[in-house]
Amino acid sequence: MSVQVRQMVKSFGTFRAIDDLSVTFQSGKISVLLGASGCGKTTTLRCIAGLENPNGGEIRIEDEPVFSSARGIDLPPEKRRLGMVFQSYAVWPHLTVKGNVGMPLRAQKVPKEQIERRVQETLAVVGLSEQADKSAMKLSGGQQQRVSIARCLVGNPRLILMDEPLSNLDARLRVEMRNEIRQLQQRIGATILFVTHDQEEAMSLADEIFLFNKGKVEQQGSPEDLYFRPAVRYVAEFLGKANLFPVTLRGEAGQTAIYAAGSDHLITKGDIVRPRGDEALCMIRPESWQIGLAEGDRVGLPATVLEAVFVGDRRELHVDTPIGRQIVVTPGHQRFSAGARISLTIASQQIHLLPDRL
Amino acid sequence: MSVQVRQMVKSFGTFRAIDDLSVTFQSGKISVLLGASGCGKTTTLRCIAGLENPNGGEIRIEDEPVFSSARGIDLPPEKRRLGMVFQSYAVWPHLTVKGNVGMPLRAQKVPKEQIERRVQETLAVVGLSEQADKSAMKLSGGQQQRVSIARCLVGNPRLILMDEPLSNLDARLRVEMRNEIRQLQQRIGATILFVTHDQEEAMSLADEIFLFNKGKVEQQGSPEDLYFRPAVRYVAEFLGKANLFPVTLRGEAGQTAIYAAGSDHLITKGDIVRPRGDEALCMIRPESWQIGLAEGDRVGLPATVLEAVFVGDRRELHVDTPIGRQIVVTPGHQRFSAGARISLTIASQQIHLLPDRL
Amino acid sequence: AEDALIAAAEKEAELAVYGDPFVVPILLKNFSAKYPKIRVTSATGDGWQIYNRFVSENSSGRPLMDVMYQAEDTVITAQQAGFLADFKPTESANLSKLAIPAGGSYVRGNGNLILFAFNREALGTVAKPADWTDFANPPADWEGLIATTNPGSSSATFATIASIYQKFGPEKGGAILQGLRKTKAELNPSMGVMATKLQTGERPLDFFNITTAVSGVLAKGAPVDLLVPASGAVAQFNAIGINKNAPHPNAARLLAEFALSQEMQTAFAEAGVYPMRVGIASPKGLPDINSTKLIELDLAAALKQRDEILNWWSDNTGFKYR
Amino acid sequence: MPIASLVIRGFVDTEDSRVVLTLNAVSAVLAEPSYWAAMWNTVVISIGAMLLATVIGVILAWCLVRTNVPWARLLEQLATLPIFIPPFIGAFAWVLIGAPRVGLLNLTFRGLGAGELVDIYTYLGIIWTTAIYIAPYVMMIVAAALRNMDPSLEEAAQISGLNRVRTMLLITLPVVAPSILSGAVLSFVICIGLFGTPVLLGMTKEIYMVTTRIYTELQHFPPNFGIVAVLAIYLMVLSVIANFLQGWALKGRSFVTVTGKGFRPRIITLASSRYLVAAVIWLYLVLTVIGPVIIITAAAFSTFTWSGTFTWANVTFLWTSEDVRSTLWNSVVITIIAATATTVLGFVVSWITVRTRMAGREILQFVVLLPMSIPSLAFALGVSFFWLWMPWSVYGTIWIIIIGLIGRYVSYAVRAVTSSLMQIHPELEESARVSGFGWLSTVGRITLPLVLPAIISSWVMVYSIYISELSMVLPLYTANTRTLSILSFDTWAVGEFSQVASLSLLQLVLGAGVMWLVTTFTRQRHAAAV
Ligand SMILES: Nc1ncnc2c1ncn2[C@@H]1O[C@H](COP(=O)(O)OP(=O)(O)OP(=O)(O)O)[C@@H](O)[C@H]1O
Ligand SMILES: Nc1ncnc2c1ncn2[C@@H]1O[C@H](COP(=O)(O)OP(=O)(O)OP(=O)(O)O)[C@@H](O)[C@H]1O
Ligand SMILES: [Mg+2]
Ligand SMILES: [Mg+2]
Repeated sequence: MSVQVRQMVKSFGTFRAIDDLSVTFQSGKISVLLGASGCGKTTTLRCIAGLENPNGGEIRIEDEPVFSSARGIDLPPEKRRLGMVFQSYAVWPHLTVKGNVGMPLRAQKVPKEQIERRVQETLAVVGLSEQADKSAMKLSGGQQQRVSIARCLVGNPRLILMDEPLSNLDARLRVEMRNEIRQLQQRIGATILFVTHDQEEAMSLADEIFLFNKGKVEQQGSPEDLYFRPAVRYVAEFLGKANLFPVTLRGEAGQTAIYAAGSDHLITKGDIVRPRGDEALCMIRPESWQIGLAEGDRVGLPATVLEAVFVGDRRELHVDTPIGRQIVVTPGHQRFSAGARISLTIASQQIHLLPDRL
Repeated sequence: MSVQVRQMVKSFGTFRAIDDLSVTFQSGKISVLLGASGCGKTTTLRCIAGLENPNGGEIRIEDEPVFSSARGIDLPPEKRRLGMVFQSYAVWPHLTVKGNVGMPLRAQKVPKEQIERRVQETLAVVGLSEQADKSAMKLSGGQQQRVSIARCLVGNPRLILMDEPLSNLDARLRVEMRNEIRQLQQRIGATILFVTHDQEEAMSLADEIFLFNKGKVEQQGSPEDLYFRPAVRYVAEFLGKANLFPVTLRGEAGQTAIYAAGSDHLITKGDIVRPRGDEALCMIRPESWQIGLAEGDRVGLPATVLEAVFVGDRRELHVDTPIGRQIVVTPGHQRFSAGARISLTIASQQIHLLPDRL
Repeated sequence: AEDALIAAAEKEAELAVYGDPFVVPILLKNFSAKYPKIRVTSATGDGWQIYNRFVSENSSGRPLMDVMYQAEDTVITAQQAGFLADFKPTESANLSKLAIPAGGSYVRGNGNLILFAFNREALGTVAKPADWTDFANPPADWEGLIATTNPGSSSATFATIASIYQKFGPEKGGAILQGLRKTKAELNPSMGVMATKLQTGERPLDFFNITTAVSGVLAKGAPVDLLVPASGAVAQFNAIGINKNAPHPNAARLLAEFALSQEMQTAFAEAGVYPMRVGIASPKGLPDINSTKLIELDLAAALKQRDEILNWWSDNTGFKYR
Repeated sequence: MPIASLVIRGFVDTEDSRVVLTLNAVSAVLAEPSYWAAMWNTVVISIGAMLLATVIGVILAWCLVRTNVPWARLLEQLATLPIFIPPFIGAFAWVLIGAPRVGLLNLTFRGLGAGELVDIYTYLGIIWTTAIYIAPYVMMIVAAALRNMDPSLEEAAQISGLNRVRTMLLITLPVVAPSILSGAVLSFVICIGLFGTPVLLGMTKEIYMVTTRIYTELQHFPPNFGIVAVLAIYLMVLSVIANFLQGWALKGRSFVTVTGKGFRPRIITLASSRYLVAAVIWLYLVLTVIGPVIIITAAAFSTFTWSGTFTWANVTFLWTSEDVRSTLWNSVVITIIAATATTVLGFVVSWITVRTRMAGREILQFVVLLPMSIPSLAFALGVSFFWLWMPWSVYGTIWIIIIGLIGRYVSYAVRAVTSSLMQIHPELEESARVSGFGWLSTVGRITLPLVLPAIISSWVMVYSIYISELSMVLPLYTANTRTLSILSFDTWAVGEFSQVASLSLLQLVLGAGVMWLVTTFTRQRHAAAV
């Protein structure tokens, strides 16, 4: 069930929430939609589901047009045969947990006993077996969210749209659910469009990531592509943490030396993929910096630790260097105190150069 | 504004959502409440805010009892003078963004012009200046959540309760908001109770973490305390990722050797804080494993890579070892393919032993 | 009226009248025009309902009504219950003999005639009744055409049924009533409703109707005819009684006198009700009351037999009166 | 509030004490089969009318609020009109349409050679006439609830594969079930207490209902107040049972649909079928609203009904007659004061019962709900007894009428508002409390605006009842406090149907005008807020 969107436009009043969007989500893959708050992710899903009427363009599901402004096609949502998890859960308040989850099966006229069995199975998957007969409104936020996921999965839809489905779950449950979704996707070969703000989730789940910006796709690609080879500054900054600074390139291909712009600080030297021109924007991921041995060592970039934030498995150092502030990530068990002086080095393969300097 | 909870009980029907909870949240600190979905975090906040009537116990804010079943005290919410961000946002659908945010000031009878100014300031902080006059209903999920945060902050309350306030924001915005909250807290010395499922958020924000389990606090302490020195298995497993396996301790203090239980695999040797007895549960954080040089090296634990999941700045390896499955985290730029054979070593300081074996 | 009475009445400055919805508004309009200093309030409606209201006010020790002006049977009942002050009009000489009942402490203020009414267009070639007794053997094509009302609630109906009872006796009169049952006559909630159905032709033949209810449509040219039954029409009267505990006794008396005055009685005649003063002609378009054959009715006696008559009516028509 | 409840209880007590005094009235009623027949008729007709009205009301509300039927606003306002036609006038219009022999429909059918197909003087006729009169109430209540429903609930259903009809049946309707039930119980209760229609349509074929019996009982002499009270208690028991059943059906379920996660209003798009739906609605409106209104208009302009000659006389009398002027003024004053007070009181009572844990709130609700189905005639009698024995001179002023109306009808407002209030997620109020508002300002700033649609419809609803309320005013009015409805009743009693028709038109215009004013005003305010 591939999903093709062509030149889709969706305006609210004068505001263009989706601005001439053309994108293809591949069949049998998990596509993750990432982007800043308000960039149009939910609106995109809603247009695909048929809940929102685009102002123009075309949407095809498995090559069959479900919406086309030119041809006047607009299939109603129930005919598009997909599953969806809503950002607001949209759990039906008048039904029990079981009643909520069983509804898609009732819509398909599945026999009673089978419904019962499949509902129980699905509830077990999301860990709500015990709440099956509770009224849906008496659940905690995370429990409601799981009801909404179970409801989406129970009918084994071939195309699944999920709008921040795990946002209210704790880390452990989230990992479990993530695995469930992965497995399900592999078992039934479903196509999944997944909106999330959790980058770890995005990275670990996605076959392909679509990074949205102002109603358009800024870049799409595999997680590693986007993480290590962002095409523009926006992507580099949005996805993970990035140290970005302008550099000047010297020397010939194969032995390029990278200097911080306007200074003679040699960052590194090596065989580097060069963009056109001698000026570039250099991106170094925080975890790529190697912390040199000691103070006074002249090999690397001298740096002073300003702040060291513990985030569990990692420690984030904010350091001051001659080329500006940098973020460095080290394993959580390495301790640093503010004011410590260190030196930073970087392997040339771990440098990514962006063409623009903006 | 310290918050003291004493022997609080809250039941829904026969179900005890809060079970004899006694805890003190310190004045001027950020206390993060962590815990599995449905463990009673929201209920705790609601009791403190006066929105839920505990069945028994006492709650004091800055030593003044606001609730006491023994003394029959129950201050209404508006007299408790606190700010709150609701898990469901609780944005008022009939008002504009400005109207929503200005409401607490109107409650305080702040003069009109001042309201206007402070609302604008707060909206700027959460990045919603442009949406000020929009109807709250027309915002995206993340925008609504920011309205709810702005509404909580605008009145500069001394005690702030936040229930997953950043769950629908993108990573970048989340970091920004996190910093804003930190700054605000330092500027006005507010006490913040913060519920989150995002462990990075919890770690980086918390002065103290309270890990809830089934309506009780399982363990409390600084982020590093909880991460490196969990008191029980539940905490170790809940917070971050942990490799846990039973071990047998041999040798005298100062030179303890740790063997995987029921085998003669030496894990490590060194000066280790021993619990009572010779049996213990060993916890090793995934990022603490050192990946040994090469295949065939007899120094460490031999391991085969089963799966390598890329999560941006890290790569999570699931490896098979003679002592069972282990998770190993390496920087994202190190590549491993499934089937690769590696060896694992661990420094003795990075081992934490838990007394129980369950 | 005497100046002293007027002065006393104007001093009281207020007055409450309960009574008939047709005549009381006309009376009050004229009275207020003449005595603007006296504020008159009124409550009008079905006779017994208004009467019941008056009784409960009186028995709660808060009498509000000064003058009662409605169907005679209710006024007689009030008198017999001892609620009425004795009222002898000063101008009794100028009143017709019908106006002052024997031994009454009240006066009849106006009259109405009860006679046959039918819609000639809707009835077409169907035979019209000529006398009450025609109903004893009704033609087959009357079925579904006749409408009647309930003597339990309507004073005019009670007066008519009582007249039949007294004139024809239980046997012969009963046969008349049984005719209603045979023709599947319909029981209507009020004479007004009956008049409306008469005019639309839905029920084109009324067992009887009252002049006040039909004079309006007659005046507008509806194809409705009135007919005096051969054995006589029934005269029904609205009577004026003054509350013994009237809060405004002088104003009450002034109003009662005014109702019988030349100018008011003339106004009544113009409005379609029969005046009670000699020398004033019956309303235009209606039979002259003095030359019309009337059935003699002893209302006081009938009231004593009220339950008996109502049951008789019920048994013969098959309608329940309660 | 406690004062009001005391007052209301006072009314009930006065009647109760009568019952105690004359226990044999109970046995008289129990022993008499015709009372049982009346009871049976009441139950049958009320349930029939309730079902019909609920079906019509719900379908109308759904089509007009949740779909893109063309001209939904206009249709909705038109569909509300029947409640502004006083029941006895509406019933009479239906007599003109559906009576045997002369009814328009029968004339038409006979012209077509089909014989006489309809007879309005039957159970079905009464049910139909009553149902189309009360259907707008159901529609208003349900429409308010639908407006407050988060559309994502419906969207989720469509995604789950339910088509529109099943979405409506399985999701939308159950979610607004409290409102539908509320509407149904309300129509049942209105129906058992209704008296104009059964008197006009039922009496002729001797289909007596309990209200008809009460009415005739009060017209008789000597009146048997004992029997009246017992009959009133019958109806009270019926309404208590209905309310009890409703509470039982809703027990333990939650119907929150307005959550703090703001929702985006969205309507269901019907393709070409929207015109079909619109056509069906138009047909219904022609039958129930436009037809009767035309009949009444024709009647108003005729010298007499079906005379074929027309005149302005019946219409000009509307502004020349002093009677019309003074009663109109009374009506407007009484109606507006009473409707406003009723709505306010109704809101307060529902808020207390839905949102607070105040002790005795169940009793409060019970007391308020009790008078719901006592026929106005009996209730007004209770009111007059009560105030006659009270030292304050309220009796004879407009205040007694207003008090009577409020006491009798406040439960209607409670009903309309409660079901809407149940939809509002408590966190929306709680967040205001945390923001520093006391409960009063919270209600004012948050709750009220959120349930505004329900408040408005409840106001319009009681307004419509009050402007044409007859039987309540009948025992309580005096010449100074005579209302338009009394005037038309008196006019009617003397057979001037044409004038009655023009008076009804006036009431209709008044009602429709006020409704239009209210809705445009609030829509503007709403637009300003958005
Ligand atoms: N009104 C209620 N009636 C019945 N049970 C309730 C009610 N509110 C909460 N609960 C139950 O109490 C427990 C605690 O709920 P709470 O909302 O405090 O959880 P939480 O820790 O905030 O979870 P989450 O992280 O999923 O939001 C849950 O199991 C929930 O089902
Ligand atoms: N019904 C509407 N009327 C007006 N504006 C709207 C409406 N729905 C969405 N918008 C605007 O369109 C933009 C995109 O909204 P959308 O919900 O798609 O964002 P999103 O990417 O899902 O954001 P988030 O991550 O915060 O959920 C937002 O700026 C929002 O304010
Ligand atoms: Mg969104
Ligand atoms: Mg929660």
